[in-house]
Amino acid sequence: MELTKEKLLGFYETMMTIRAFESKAVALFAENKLPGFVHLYLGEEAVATGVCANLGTKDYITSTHRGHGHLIAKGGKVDLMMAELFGKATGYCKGKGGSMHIADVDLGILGANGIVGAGLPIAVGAAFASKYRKSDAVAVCFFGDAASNRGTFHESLNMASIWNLPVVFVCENNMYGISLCQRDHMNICDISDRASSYGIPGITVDGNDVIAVFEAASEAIKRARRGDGPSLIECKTWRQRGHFEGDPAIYKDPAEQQSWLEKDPLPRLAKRLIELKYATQTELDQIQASAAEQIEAAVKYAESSPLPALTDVLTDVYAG
Amino acid sequence: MELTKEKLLGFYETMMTIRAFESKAVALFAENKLPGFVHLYLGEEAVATGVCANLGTKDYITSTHRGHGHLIAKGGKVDLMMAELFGKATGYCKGKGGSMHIADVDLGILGANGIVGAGLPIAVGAAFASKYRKSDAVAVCFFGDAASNRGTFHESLNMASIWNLPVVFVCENNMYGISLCQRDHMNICDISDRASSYGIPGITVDGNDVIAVFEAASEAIKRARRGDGPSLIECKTWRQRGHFEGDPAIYKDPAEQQSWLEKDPLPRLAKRLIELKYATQTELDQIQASAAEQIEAAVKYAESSPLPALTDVLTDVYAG
Amino acid sequence: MKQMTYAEAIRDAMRVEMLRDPNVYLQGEDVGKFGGCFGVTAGLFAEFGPGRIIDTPISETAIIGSAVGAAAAGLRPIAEIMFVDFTGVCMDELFNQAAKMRYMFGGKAKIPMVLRTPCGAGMSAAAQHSQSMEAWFTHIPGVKTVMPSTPADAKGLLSAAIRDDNPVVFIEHKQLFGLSGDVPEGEYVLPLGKADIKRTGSDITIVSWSWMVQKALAAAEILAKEGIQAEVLDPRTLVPLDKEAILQSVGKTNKLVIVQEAVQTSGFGGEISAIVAEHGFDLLDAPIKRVTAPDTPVPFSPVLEQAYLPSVEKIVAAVKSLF
Amino acid sequence: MKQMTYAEAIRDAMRVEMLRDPNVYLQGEDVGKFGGCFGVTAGLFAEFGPGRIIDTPISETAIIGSAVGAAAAGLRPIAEIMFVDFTGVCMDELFNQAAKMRYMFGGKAKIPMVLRTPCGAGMSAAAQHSQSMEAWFTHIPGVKTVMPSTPADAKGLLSAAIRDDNPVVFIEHKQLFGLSGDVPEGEYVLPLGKADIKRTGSDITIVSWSWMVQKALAAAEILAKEGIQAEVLDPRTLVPLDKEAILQSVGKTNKLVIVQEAVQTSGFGGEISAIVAEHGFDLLDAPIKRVTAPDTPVPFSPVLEQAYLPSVEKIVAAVKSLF
Ligand SMILES: Cc1ncc(C[n+]2csc(CCOP(=O)(O)OP(=O)(O)O)c2C)c(N)n1
Ligand SMILES: Cc1ncc(C[n+]2csc(CCOP(=O)(O)OP(=O)(O)O)c2C)c(N)n1
Ligand SMILES: [Mg+2]
Ligand SMILES: [Mg+2]
Repeated sequence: MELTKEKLLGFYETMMTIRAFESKAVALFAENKLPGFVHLYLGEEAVATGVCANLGTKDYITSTHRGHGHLIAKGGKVDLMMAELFGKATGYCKGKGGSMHIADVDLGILGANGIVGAGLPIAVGAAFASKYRKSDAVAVCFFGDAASNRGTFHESLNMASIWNLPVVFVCENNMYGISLCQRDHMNICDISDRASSYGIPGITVDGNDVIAVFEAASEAIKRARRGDGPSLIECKTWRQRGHFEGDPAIYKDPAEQQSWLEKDPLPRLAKRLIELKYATQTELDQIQASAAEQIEAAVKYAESSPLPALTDVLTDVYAG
Repeated sequence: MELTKEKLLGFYETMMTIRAFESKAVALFAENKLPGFVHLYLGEEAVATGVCANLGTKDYITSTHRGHGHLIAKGGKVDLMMAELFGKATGYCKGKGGSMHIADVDLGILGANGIVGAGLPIAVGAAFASKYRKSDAVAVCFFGDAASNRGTFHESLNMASIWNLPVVFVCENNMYGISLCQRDHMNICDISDRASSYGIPGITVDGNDVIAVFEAASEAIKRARRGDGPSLIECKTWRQRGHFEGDPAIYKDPAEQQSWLEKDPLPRLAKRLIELKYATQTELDQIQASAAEQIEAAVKYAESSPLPALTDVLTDVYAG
Repeated sequence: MKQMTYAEAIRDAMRVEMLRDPNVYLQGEDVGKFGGCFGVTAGLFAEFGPGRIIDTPISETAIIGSAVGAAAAGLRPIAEIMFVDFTGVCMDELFNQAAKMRYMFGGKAKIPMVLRTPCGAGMSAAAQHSQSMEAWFTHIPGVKTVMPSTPADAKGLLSAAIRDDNPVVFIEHKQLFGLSGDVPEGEYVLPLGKADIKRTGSDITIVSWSWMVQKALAAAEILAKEGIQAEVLDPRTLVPLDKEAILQSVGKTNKLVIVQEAVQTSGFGGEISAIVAEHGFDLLDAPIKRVTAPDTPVPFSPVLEQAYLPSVEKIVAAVKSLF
Repeated sequence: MKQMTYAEAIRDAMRVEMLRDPNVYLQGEDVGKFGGCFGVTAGLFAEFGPGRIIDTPISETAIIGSAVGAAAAGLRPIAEIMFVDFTGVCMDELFNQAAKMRYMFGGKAKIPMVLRTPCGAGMSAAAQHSQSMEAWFTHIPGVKTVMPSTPADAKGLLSAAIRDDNPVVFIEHKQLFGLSGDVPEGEYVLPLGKADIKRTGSDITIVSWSWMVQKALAAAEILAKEGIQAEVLDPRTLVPLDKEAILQSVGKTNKLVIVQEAVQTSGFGGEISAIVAEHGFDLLDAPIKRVTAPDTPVPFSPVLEQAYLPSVEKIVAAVKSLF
């Protein structure tokens, strides 16, 4: 797939939308407007964006507790998301799920997930369904560096491999679980090395470079689509905020944080766009402004939406 | 450690004891004398023997559903084992555990286990205890090829690696789960390759060659003892019987079975002993006869032992 | 009608439903050519092939987790766990994922899957291969729990479970696999949530399920000879539970004994007792008795295992203690 | 005596027991420098260092499995699971290994370990971070289950749990972490299996545990104003359960309401009801009522979560319905 001007500008727009959504969430949380836990994707926008740019509506993703970016990149609607963060009846989950459980099955989004590593076998199942139906749909599974230490990682990659399923495992290595850094939770540098345990390809890319992510994902997804089986992609990236809002992240070295802020994926793409003369600064500013506007509208939608009715507690437990 | 005559003859004796125990179990099961499930170690004797020859009483092992060989090699008493298989009050577990749950904590045997893959984290814990106490005791964990697909494998090897624990993971690759052969349950040939996911050494040896097993285990156990951390040893071997007694194992190719019977570890060691002039055939026959005698005595002990009292059902649930 | 064993009835339900709906498939350990650890799936591999009867690695987490994903994506998986005792390995996938996705997603997902698994003691399989764990499953909103006691119920309820749009835990009993009975041929679907009176009686209600129904029926025969007419009520599905049927029976007999194979504390029998103690208190003439296993792991030795299990004699004695 | 919060009391128990016994250590996710997700372990890392306060990878199976192995080998691990909702991941290690080893091995093993974990709703943490799962643990023979409702109980019972030679599931409540109260300093051990009457009364017995004790006490105040004297009985440990204390209280009041935060079906409240319906039937003047969460996952939105939770009002209403 060629990296056309449209495509790259599209990346920028998506990343900016995520950035705007998450920045707004920081503010709203600080104002005590968002109940519960909120895990933000700030700094990791290039991963979801670069990967999901290869996917259509029929393709599946499974997400994590840090799911806003994945949802937006896969086409999720920011107003329904924001309303869900507010716990409103108009939210994606009618206020029943909150940030950690947003899904849009029609868009192939099989849900954020509050259980670390739980998305992996679910993605395997979605990929199985696709192969079973002889569809060329692909499943992409996002998960963190720390999640890769869970048993589900092992069982899922093995099962996907022996059944040659169309699934791409995308490890977002932001080098931390909550407070534990990678070198304290595993004894290897590149998580992509774990692919060899299952006889599948593994690759590590710069997760703050949306183009690198896009290209690696493009290859893996094409491979999956044509029936050649699963792969593992590790994207090295950085979460700029605490683990959840409210976490001051004192376990991180300020110098390291600083050096990663300098690798922020958004200015990096902006620079590239300007170098390629695909956009002027003014145009980029416009993209940013329109993203911010969209998010403001989403907040307005959320704030003006009704709360769920108390009787809603009892519905949606069983189908049929 | 030098492979003296005594040592090699000791291997032969242990292997012969296991062989005699298991062969007797075949007969007893056929006579309907053994209740429940019985999984036999026939054909795999070299693994437990070669590994446990490096261990002392203070060292730990965790075993599997196919545990008789491990127990005998680690010093377990065949009369108490046999009585347990019979469900007698004098058995290792007072008749409460049966074949799948025999343990001898005083000998460092932390139990056979009916849950595939459950022994791995338990061995990690025993190794942790050893390191915590600054003891040089080592934990050895036996598990099967199919068990290596369980999440516990992944979590345990990772944890052992980051904590640099004195544990040796011994995969008994007999190329089958129950009916599923290795190429259908994983996409790699050598399970030892999985060690690289954890940054620890992995090695594959001929599991029907007790000397090769002994040497590989010796190195790994020394390494663990001196504080250099865990390793993974894969022993390629073959179970000569069905998965459990009663399983005709029709999923196995008779030619493959035949070729492996020709690699039987016992005649192989016998040949070596004779070549090295460490023993005559007569002496070896004597070892065999005395093993058989020991097992006959164990059966007599078991058969003449009392059944548990019905009130025993209620005891031993809680300590203290 | 045809004579079938319980195992055959289960196989027949899977076969009929797989012929009817191409989205139904079966996965589990050794369910393929091997035919399952208890022979339940024998022949299905030959008929449906490796695309629909799928041998899995020993990876219970991925077996259930992938079934959840496939169900969310529109298939109707039947996932077999070789012994119910192994569900501890995949509990997260069942209770945090399958059970809750619909609710968490605001009603916008459907997880039509069946977790089939055998339970129960009686074959000296010891503590990790003999348990009865239905109480756990019934404590998970979003999951249905089915425990048939006869071949016909097994077929009709498994068909219903496969057609149900929710995760259903379908618990078979190892001691029943060989039990024969009349089973309707072809499509046969029983409703989930409807109890069955396996024996009518006027003097006392015995509620029990799965293997224990057979024991309760044997006890009822003995009791009848002594002039006590016991009604044996089999809820068949624990969730949804046919509370009305239980209350109606107790309304008639004014006495209740509950027989459960599981260990006593926090077993499902306690739930039934609590329902009656709350909603049928005025119907009761006597304390509610439970006959259960003691609060111990399942012992190996056959003599101990027999002492452990609720028996016909213990049921008879419990009933008689109320007269 | 010293004023401490519930969280501080838990920390103090660990501290005192770790000073007393070098075999005690703590492992869990982010329990080290980070001080735990709820700050419960803050400061322990500084005091005891990385050898005894151990940060684990996200590997619940290995966290509990390794604790089992270490306990079998003679240590006394405290293993923290960050939310009780994650115990589905390590259930096999708890129920098939820790709980059964002693019995399966004929009494020849000891597994002295504590699984510490917070439960409960009330902070909009949604369906996978808000559950009350004690019923599952109480259905596992070989495991003890402790659920303190006050800072002093938390300290005394955790100390007892650490000294106990069996696996103990010690369930803390997120809503109680900030609750203050008098707590004895230094070594302080309460017996496991001894209920505490948190309020005496003559008209009705309310049995509840953990956070719900606080709600029951608030309800009792309101009821007292209306002339109903409620006795609030806190079993504190669900296994072993102080059945005698419950029966004795019901013998005095002749009425019983059980308040549990967990979903209703197969909750531990059903067990208590069943015990009383069997052994205290003649003591009862009225149906046994349960006030529980409905059979649904825990909803996210604060309004829904409040509707979901048992409340003071619901308790008051349930009690009044019996008069
Ligand atoms: C099974 C499980 N264990 C622990 C947690 C608590 N928890 C939530 S997120 C998290 C860290 C996850 O780290 P990683 O997978 O690297 O993802 P990141 O947060 O860095 O995106 C932890 C420990 C959980 N939700 N589920
Ligand atoms: C968690 C779990 N899943 C499934 C089983 C049933 N089971 C017992 S042994 C076995 C095969 C084990 O294969 P492997 O690990 O290779 O050991 P082997 O029997 O070949 O020695 C299976 C599937 C079990 N006991 N535990
Ligand atoms: Mg991370
Ligand atoms: Mg094998």
